[in-house]
Amino acid sequence: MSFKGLRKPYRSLALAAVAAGVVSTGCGQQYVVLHPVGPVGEQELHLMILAAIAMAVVIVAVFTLYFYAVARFRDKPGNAAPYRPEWHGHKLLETLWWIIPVVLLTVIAIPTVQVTYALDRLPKGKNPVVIDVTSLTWKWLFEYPGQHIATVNYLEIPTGKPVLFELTANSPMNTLWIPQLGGMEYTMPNRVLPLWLQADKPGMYWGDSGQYSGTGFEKMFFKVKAVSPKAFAVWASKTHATATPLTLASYHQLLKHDTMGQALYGSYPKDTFPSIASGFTLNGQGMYMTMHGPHGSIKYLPMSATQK
Amino acid sequence: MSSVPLAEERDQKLPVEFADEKESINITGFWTFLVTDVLIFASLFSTYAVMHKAAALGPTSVQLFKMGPVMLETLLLLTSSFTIGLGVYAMRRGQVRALMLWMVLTMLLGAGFVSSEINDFISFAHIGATWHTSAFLSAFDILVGTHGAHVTFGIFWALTLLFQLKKRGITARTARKVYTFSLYWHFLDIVWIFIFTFVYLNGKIVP
Amino acid sequence: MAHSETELTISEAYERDNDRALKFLKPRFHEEKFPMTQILGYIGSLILTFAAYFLVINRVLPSIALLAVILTLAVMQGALQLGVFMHVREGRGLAWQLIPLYLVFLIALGMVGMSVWIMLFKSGVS
Amino acid sequence: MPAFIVHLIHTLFPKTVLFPDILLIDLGLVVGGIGLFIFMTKTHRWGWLWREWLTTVDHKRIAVLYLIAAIVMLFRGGIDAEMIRAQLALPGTHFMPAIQYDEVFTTHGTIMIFFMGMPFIFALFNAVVPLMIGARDVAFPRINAMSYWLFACGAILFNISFIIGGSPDAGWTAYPPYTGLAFNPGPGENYYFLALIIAGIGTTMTGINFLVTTVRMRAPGMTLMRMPLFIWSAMVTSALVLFAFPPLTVALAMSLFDRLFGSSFFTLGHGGMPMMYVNLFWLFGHPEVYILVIPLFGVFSEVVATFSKKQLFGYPIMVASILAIMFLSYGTWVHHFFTMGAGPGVNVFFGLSTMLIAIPTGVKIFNWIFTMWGGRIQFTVAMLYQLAFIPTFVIGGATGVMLAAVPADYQFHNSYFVIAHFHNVIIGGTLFGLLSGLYYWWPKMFGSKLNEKQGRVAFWLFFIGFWVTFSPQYLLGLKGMTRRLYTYPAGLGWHELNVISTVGALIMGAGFVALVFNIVWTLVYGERDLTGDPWDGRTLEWSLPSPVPEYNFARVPVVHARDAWWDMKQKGQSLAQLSPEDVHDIEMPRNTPVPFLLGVAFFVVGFALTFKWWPIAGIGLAGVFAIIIFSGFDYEDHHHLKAEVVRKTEASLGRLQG
Ligand code: HEA
Ligand code: HEA
Ligand code: CUA
Ligand SMILES: [Cu+2]
Repeated sequence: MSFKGLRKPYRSLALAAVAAGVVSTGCGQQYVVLHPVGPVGEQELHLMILAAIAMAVVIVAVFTLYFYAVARFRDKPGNAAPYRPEWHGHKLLETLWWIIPVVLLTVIAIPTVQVTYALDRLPKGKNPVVIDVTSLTWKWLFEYPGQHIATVNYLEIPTGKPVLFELTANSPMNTLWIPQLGGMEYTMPNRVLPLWLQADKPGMYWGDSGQYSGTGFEKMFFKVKAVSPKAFAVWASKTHATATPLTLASYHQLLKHDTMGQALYGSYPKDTFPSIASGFTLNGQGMYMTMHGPHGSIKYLPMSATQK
Repeated sequence: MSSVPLAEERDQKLPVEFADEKESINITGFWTFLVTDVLIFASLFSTYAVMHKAAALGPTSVQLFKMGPVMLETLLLLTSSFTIGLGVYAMRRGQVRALMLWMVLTMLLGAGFVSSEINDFISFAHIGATWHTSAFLSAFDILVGTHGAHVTFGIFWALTLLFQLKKRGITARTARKVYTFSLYWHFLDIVWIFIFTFVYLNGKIVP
Repeated sequence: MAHSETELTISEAYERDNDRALKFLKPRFHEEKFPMTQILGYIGSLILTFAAYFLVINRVLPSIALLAVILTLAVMQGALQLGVFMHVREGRGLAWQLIPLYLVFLIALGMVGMSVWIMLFKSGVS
Repeated sequence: MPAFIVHLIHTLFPKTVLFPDILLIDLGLVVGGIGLFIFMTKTHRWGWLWREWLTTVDHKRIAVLYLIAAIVMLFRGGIDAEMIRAQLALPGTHFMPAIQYDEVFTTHGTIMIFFMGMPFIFALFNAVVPLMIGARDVAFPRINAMSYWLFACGAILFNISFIIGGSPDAGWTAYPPYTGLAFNPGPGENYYFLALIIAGIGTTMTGINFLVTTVRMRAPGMTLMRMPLFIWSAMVTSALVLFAFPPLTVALAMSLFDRLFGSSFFTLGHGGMPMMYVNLFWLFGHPEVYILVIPLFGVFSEVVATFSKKQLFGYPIMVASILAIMFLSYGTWVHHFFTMGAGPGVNVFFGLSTMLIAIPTGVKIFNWIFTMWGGRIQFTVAMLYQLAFIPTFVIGGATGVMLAAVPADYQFHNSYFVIAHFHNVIIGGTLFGLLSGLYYWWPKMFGSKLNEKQGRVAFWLFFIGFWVTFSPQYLLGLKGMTRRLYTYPAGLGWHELNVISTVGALIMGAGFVALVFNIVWTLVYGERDLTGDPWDGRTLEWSLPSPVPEYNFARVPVVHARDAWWDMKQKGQSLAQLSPEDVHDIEMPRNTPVPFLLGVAFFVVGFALTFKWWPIAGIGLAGVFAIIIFSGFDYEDHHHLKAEVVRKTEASLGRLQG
């Protein structure tokens, strides 16, 4: 077994991987995670790239040492490399490989902390569009408290504005994921979790649930249409005026364990989204209210409640 | 093979339960088991800590807990810990009868504890507070119930040990068994102290 | 090698031990003519328990401080049980149980504390 | 037909277990079972089976039992994997119904982790730990057998779900509330919880056993800093098991109670908190992945030193790093649910602690490389797996660190990027390590080397197959493909990569076939190794004849150096030359049916609870207690092997002077 024998598969594999990537996609646009269209996805992408570069450094370093060692110290007759069976330590080297990883990790760690905190805040001075999201088995219900409309498995959002998703579930857990806008967040029963995303370019994107929730789970894809704020307002008021309302009866229909296509509703009953849930406080910039309920729990009034 | 022991250690005797190498390994093993049990209870405590405000529509801790029986239970268990401690003391001096007596006393105190606890649970059930009612009660019941089940198991264990002691007297092996039982019992006492503090007393503090 | 009923001296037990570096695991045995330690231990345990009880019933402190105090008392009680009744420092050869015990207390504390911290959902866009 | 029989048939055989493929397997099982029965009866082997295997407490035999189970489970889990890949190869396929796909990925993950990885590791522990430390058995031989039978009972319980009643289908993580009765009324999840609880009890006992064994049973002179690294890894793994399994047991029990007894821990209503399950599960789950890899770090440390003909580089640091990994692995569990909104403080804390783990792991990687540096590397199959491990694991670890960068994980979570990451570390680390250990210690366990040529074929198939399968999955992750997806629409650009991945899985399947062929061929034609030390090994197990006699060491060795056996060989000493006076009576544990019966009783409890047959469950439980009480009264648990017998055995192996 020789050095070349060991290395060849790597070389061909690397080539195969690259080739596969290029050939299979035609347009790399399908690498949705690598082509974000909003600030959230962009920041996440930057971090990924940074981490990938740091990791590439690690991998190159390790592979160099590794291949060199394997090539040089084979047990073959006449190998001139030094043989030191009792060599068992080297202070400097050993300290070195505690230190180098620390340095590399610091490089990743600092922006990780910054971005994590940054993404936890809505950008200042921008009024978000609020969308109340309920995951159902196996469909998404989106309610627009500001526009008084609701949709199923379809999102329309304005560009250039943060969109605040308030997530809950009336079903097993799911995650709301629109890869081109940014990362995902869980929907959980008895909780309301926040997630903000933003699209800077108009276009058609897609979203999905990342958390398996049963046999119809793969039907939870939905389309996300980002349009200019004006067009969004037009669409919203048109929907409000023309689409059939979501009644309580039809809401209960939605609760059935089943899949369905898209739907638009001109209005929706108020109690279908928990107006108060213990858990999150979203009171940045005074837009959100928290109250202390009985037993010290935090009551959370989403913005929708204050707008009414 | 090994260096010379320190002078002051030289004359001391090992107690009977450590006399045999193999049996003493069993004692290390039992400590290790207790370590896992600590974490079982730690997991239950975590659950309780997280859920104890999730009373849903059921009663809260302040409404539910009665300190009278709890103090009685605490007293019983602390005393039983004392009696089994004396039992081990007697065992190390080779007094079988005294050991068995202390063990019987320990079992009785334990039985008193368990019956008082069962009584509590029944009275909770009467006002509709079962573990179906809320996450809080589920967490409470499983924490206290797991402890109670441990105590019950301990009582039966002690019973089997009594038979063995009667038949074989104090040997390296029976002594090791009694010793591990005592470890188990004291351990349950410690767990109870934390239940007492973290569940019952704390349940009275937090409004 | 039958199960010997004879008692070994500590030095003999030590002969089988070969980790002299682990001095802190060296067992300590403690013998008495009268079970005084046990009795004092019992009294101590009662005092600790009732102290906690009366502190809470009379609400001598604000909630958080009170909780901290009674938890401290509980920890003291645990240490007392371990030291007095469970002979935690005894063993043959080395008292190996000490290491897992230290570890497990650390982990248990971390488990409870962190779980509470995680499940508080202490965040959000705030 | 009486109504209850009809009802029984409907419960045991609902529609979901009547797919044609399952019926085919049923048929195969029945035919095979009858065949086996006839064979055993014809050749009068039942008594042999009972005496030599079912009641054994010998760690070397238990190792073989674990090994058989692990390889069978690798097969089962592998077939599941092939089915997953078949279903995913093309968009919009319905190779199997959705419900069956959900069951298949669930059983794949669960079996690979709990019923393949862990028993395989325990097989290695049982096979060599006592030999390496110069002991005659583990600390608690009877408990060791109990561990095995509880594990076996859990494994069987889990596997029969496939043909009776329906498999679990909530993923290997089984998050509520999907596991609740409201969404999952069948018996599948009951099977999952009960099987894992029972097997988990067995695993915990194994942890206790090996911790105490490594701590208390070492040969004189083997101080902590003279223990082989495999022993260190066994010790640390056992500690991890002890600390990790309790939260799992609690989480599983609470989910089970929600289903069986109507409690409200994780339910939708009554204030239930599903996320607490997630918290407890990963409190276990993250240490678990290190349980799955640390033993193999130990294997690699032995293998690399042996086949580089050189001392391990940086031994003290290797020890320090393994301890550091143990500590750190308890503080990272939230990285599996960064996206559950625990807040930036929590996320940052756990993100950083996760990254920290990379440091001690990296130290080990460098030390392995520098062990080869200045050595003479022999490319045996065991060493090939080690050589494949380093680059594979480094890449898997590096992608792990990318996942630990919190906001990046918002995008990666639950995507195929994660799938690729963990197969990268779990196959590159765990599976390759297990196979390396298998090839390395096989001669010690069975007395002959596995054929190296065939081994090489299997190796290359596994290695190449692995990269073909899983490198496309990183790209799929970047294309937004989420895990546990039954099927996907065309047009997202996913399907070419999926086809490649499926081809890779077939190559790995071929690798498995080659491996099994290799084993069977060696068992039939293998050449007996008479030296007991075919690799010119360094640690004490190689000082013994292969296979090892029942009592292991006729005379307990005294250790003077780190690589004890190597040291002895350098000094021209040998354990092979005993003088008859050195041999004394040996106390050995006696065989007992207790562990096996305990397993059976637990099986009855588990099966009955799955279908809520309370009276039968009660009987089983009574059986469990009866057996425990009985063994408490049993003082006849050992016997004395006479010195004469030992002398005779040693003489027949040519190891006795005079
Ligand atoms: C054997 C099993 C194993 C091992 C060893 C690891 C090791 C690591 N894992 Fe992995 N992981 C899994 C098995 C494993 N994992 C599984 C099964 C899952 C998914 C479970 C599920 O959801 O079903 C998972 C998921 C998982 C996630 C969650 C992803 C998600 O669901 O969103 C994360 C996130 O942080 C993560 C991180 C890591 C890290 C940082 C390491 C580190 O320990 C890696 C350390 C190693 C190295 C980094 C390489 C060597 C180091 C050097 C050469 C030194 C220099 C390096 C640097 C400077 C970085 N893993
Ligand atoms: C030790 C752990 C381990 C191992 C070794 C493997 C091995 C493999 N896994 Fe594993 N996998 C997991 C642990 C593991 N997996 C876990 C924990 C999950 C998560 C589950 C969940 O989401 O809950 C998962 C999920 C998972 C998925 C994602 C499913 C989904 O989310 O929908 C996929 C998809 O490709 C996959 C593929 C494979 C393949 C191809 C192999 C191959 O290595 C298998 C190789 C094959 C064999 C070893 C033997 C096969 C033998 C034959 C087939 C006989 C010969 C026949 C032919 C040649 C046809 N696995
Ligand atoms: Cu085309 Cu990117
Ligand atoms: Cu992890």
